Amino acid sequence: MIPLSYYLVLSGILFTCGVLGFLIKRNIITIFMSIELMLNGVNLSFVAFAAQWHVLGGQVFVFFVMVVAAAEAAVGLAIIIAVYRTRETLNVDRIDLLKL
Amino acid sequence: MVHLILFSVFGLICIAGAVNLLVQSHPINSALSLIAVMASLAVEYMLLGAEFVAVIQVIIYAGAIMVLFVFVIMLLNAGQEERSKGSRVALLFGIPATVVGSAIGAWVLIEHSGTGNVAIGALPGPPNQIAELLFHDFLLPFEITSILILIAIMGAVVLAARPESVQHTKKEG
Amino acid sequence: MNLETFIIVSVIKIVIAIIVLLTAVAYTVWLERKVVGHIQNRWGPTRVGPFGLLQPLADGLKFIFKEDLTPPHVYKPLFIAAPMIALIFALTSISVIPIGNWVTIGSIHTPLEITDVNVGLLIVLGITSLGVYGVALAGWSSNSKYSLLGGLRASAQMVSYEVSLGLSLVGVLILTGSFNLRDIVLAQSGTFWGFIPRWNIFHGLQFVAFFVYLIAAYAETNRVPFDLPEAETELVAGYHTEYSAMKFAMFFMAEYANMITVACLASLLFLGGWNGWLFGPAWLKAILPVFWFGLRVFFFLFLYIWVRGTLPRFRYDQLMAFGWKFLLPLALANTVVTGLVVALRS
Amino acid sequence: MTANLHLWLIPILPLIGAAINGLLGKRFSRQLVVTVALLFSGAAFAMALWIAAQFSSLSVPYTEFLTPWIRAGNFQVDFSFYLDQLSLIMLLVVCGVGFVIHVYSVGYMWEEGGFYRFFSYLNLFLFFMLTLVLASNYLLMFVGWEGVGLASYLLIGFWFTKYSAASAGKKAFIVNRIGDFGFLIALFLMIKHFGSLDFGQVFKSVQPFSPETAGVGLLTTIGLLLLIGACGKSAQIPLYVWLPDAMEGPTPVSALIHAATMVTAGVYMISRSHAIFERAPMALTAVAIVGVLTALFAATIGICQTDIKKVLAYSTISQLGYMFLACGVAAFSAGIFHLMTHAFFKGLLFLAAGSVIHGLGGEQDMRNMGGLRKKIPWTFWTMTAATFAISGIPPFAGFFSKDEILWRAYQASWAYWLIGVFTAFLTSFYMFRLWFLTFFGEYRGDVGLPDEPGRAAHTSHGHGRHGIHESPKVMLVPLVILAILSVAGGWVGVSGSLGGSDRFDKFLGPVFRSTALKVGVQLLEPGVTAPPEQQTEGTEPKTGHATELMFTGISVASALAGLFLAWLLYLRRPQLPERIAHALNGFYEAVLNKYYVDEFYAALFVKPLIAVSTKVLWHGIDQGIIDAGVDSAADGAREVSDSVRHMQSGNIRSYAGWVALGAFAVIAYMVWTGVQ
Repeated sequence: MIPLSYYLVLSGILFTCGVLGFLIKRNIITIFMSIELMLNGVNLSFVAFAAQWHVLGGQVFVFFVMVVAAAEAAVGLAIIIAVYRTRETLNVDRIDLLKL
Repeated sequence: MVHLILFSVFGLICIAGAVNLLVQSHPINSALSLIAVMASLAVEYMLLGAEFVAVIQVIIYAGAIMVLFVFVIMLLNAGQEERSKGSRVALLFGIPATVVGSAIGAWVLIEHSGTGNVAIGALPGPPNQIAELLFHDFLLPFEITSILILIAIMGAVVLAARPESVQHTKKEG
Repeated sequence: MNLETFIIVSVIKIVIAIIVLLTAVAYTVWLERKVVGHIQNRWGPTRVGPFGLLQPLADGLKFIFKEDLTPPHVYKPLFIAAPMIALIFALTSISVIPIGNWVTIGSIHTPLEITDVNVGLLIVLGITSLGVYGVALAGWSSNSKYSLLGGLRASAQMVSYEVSLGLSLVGVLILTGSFNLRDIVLAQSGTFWGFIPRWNIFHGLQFVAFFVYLIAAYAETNRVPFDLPEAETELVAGYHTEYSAMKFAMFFMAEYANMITVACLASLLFLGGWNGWLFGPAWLKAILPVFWFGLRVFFFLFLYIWVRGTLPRFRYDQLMAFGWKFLLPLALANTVVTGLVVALRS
Repeated sequence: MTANLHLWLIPILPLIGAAINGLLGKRFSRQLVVTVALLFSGAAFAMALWIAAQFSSLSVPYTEFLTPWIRAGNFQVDFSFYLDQLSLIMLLVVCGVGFVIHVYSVGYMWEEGGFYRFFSYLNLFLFFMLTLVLASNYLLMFVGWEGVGLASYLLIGFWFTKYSAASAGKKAFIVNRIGDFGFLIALFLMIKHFGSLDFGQVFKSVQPFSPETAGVGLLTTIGLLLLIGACGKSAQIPLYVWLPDAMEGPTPVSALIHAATMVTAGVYMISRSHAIFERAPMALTAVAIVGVLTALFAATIGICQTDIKKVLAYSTISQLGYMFLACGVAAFSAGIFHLMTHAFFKGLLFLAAGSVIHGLGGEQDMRNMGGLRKKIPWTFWTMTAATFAISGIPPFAGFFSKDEILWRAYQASWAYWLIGVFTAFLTSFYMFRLWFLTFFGEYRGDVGLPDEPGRAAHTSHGHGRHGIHESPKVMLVPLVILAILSVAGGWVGVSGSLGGSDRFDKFLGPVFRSTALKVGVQLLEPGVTAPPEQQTEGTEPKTGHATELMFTGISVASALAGLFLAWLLYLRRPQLPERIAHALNGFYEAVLNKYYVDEFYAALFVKPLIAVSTKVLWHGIDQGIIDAGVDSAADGAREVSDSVRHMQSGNIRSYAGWVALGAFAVIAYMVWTGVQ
């Protein structure tokens, strides 16, 4: 028996790490990964709350998050590839023009 | 007791992985540490009893999404990320802010999130019940997400497909 | 059963499992060399021990004593980690595979597997899906064209065929309504109309699923005719071009371990697991199921080798087209039809 | 209850015709267009006749509820039609004359461009006019009211390539708006105070009111406003100015809309709402005064006009003045009677004039006519009938109605009667002037001259090429029909004094008696008091037949005097008029220029209006406020974005930083509130 808040804190930390990664990383792919990290943190809190209140809905929601994450990954990575083809770089600081 | 031990062990692995993701300058390392995070998260789910979610987490996140990431990293042969002027600022302001923010958040959570305790396997999420939810209560969202996936697939194909001209040059070259 | 005994028992089981598995791996290699030899009208290993039975041992020694060289310009940490990852996941996946019913030794009542999980099947799938990383990272980290191409091919191929693999199992899952491998096996005990064993392969359309599963499994394990990641003629040795000595051995073992896992899974899911003819005294009754199970696994391994000795290799685009345009639709169709039948019957 | 009459069909039929011609007519052959137009208008006429045939067996007033239109709280307006003696007569007049004129226009417009357009508009007009007549509430009536305005606008401006025609159309439309404004206010007042616009309910709620002799009360206000509306539509002072210009339209239009039917809508409306007027003596007086003044005024102008259609236009105005006078002295049935007869002979006059113009290839100036008696005999004879009718010479139709009106007017006040008689004299004078100038003497015009711009409309005619000719049958038949009507049309209402029995009056009796006063009204002129029933329609005045006959004699005499004077001036001594004109020079000038009313209006209303809208609305409000506001908004936006746009560096991480900052702020706030 451990307090729910531990799980929440863990998920919070993961989420913050994700945010931080988004802020300080310069490689698009890494930034993208930090987004996934945030999602994971959120998922954890979902499951934890589901466990506390005995509502399976929380777990179901995790599936939806995963599905969305998968879709996002597919499209996002495709975009990254396309960007890399035109820009020859993955550094977001270099990719600040909509049009070359 | 066991619960606390397992929780803290894998929780620490999680945090370590997350931090590693930040400090590593090479995307592939970040990817691997993220995989570690996900795997240990799966264990945390197991602890909460959500075994199905845990396995799906491993299969989808670790087994599919991250494979995509690694694959792309390999494809683009992404190297070390180089410093640039913006980064210093982000480091200077971002890290303290987030640390403080998370600290406050943690404190608030611990102090004010009531006295909810969860035991090992608090809520077993057997697949059939989850299926029940997915295909009855959440049917519409389910279908919508399926359409979303379809669109995502097409979008990915369109985006990643090489432009015609490039292909021609390829053929000639 | 209290925590300590549980831990002890688990450790014992793990040790046993690993030993058994590694031996099996070693002798699968031996078997392969023998069989392929005979298929190609030669003798295979004969020198070391009777019928070259000690050959695997010799090989092992050779690998150990070989110089373990890491080429320059490789990305070291991953170069070292990759084979371990591959082997670890290959070995882990065996942990939820039951080889027999529950047994009671003294006061300990335990299943004949490392742990009995409700979602065992999914766990196996998940871990095998993680196996990709070993290959991919190896290919990428060893910083060489052949390896990179091999790695890319391997990961692409594995990701693609995982889908068909997973979908091919859905039919079985629908029929038995459980992810628990033990339940699945138990559901296959008995017979249809008294003489056909009640195996899933004979159950409705599942022979289609079996066919799909088999092919997808071959692709998953990078075996002929899908062994493009290590296609000698084009990529030297694919992702483990740069590897030597024990690291190479790890990949090798990982591959065969995967073969065995897949074979176990196939026999559990489609050929009725350890169900079989029980006779004789109690101890024999206790042993027989394991024997029947081993027999099925052996059959599958033999099939692997046989195929390898017979078939040529696919071209890469053919491989992809086959996977996405033929296997996947087939698996989907099987899923839909089975689901419909079950739904209509209930 | 009586059988369903399907009244709604009567308006709808012409609408269908209009729709067919308007939408598809472009592709139709002229014959087909004609067939459609005549078919539908004729069908409406047929239905009207059918209804008239079984009218006696009906329980009137007969209302036909079609479908609810507006429901707001307990205020409700329906699409429902209303039939009683009054609307029956209007129905017959409109359909009959309308149909006849349809036939006539076939011949008249045959060579014109936009043939289908013309007939589509004509049918449209019929639709609206019938709606107006059959409406069972003021709002539906107003729909018809506006609709006929629209139709008249379209038809006046039928030759829209001609500037004068287009502007005349606009003028008519705008002037009508002024009247409609009054009408609308009246409707609002009714809604406010009676909570309904349905005739029946309004009159019922009017019942308890006692006549507002002292001061201007609600009913008086409503009455006056309605009067304004009527003035607009029926071209009464001060809003008559549009009618003469309206003569720019094709002649059949002038006949149908601006003589026979539409312009009488005002009269119809006033007599429809007689219940209100009866209780608002001042409003009635106003009506009477407007009417009588208009009559005199227009008549005087009519004398000096040289354009044949203009003469007729002014005579129309003055005749309408007569009708208003009748309404004003509460002799509604007399007004309606005159309305009917007037529809016949004025329609005929216009058609005949049209026939003349047609024959002369677009010539409209009487000074270029003359001696056409022999050349176009049919036209001549029908015109003669009409002229005698309008001049009020017995036994033609006009005589009876006008005599009735004058008699009633006298009972109200001798002043009305005096002006009325003088106007009658003027009327007969200018009518015979027209008659003599057109048909007698020798021909003064030169046929074959290239048409002048003024008649550009008829250039397509090409009649100027070959000489004066009688119009085709299709035009003559309507002339004859109307001639017969304008000869005999008056006999339905021979007044008792002439040995008749006021059938018309009695027929209309129920309508006007139904809501009549229980108590007698003080007479409009102080001093003279009359027994109650004298005001109510249908009862014979106490003053004996002898006096009435005497007055009749006087009016006839005045008419004959007019005839004689006209003969003297324009046939016997054609040079005399010039001398007279010289004699009273200024006055003549004034009259010739219609008393400069148009110029006066232009100076008083139009120019200031234009000036104000230019200075205030355009330069002031539109440019100064609206445009300025928009511009300054744009400038402000530019200013702000200039300062803010540096945030948009395109650097994703800076964006992310801002987002994170905002999220952090929000979370901090929520946490803080949560902790409190």
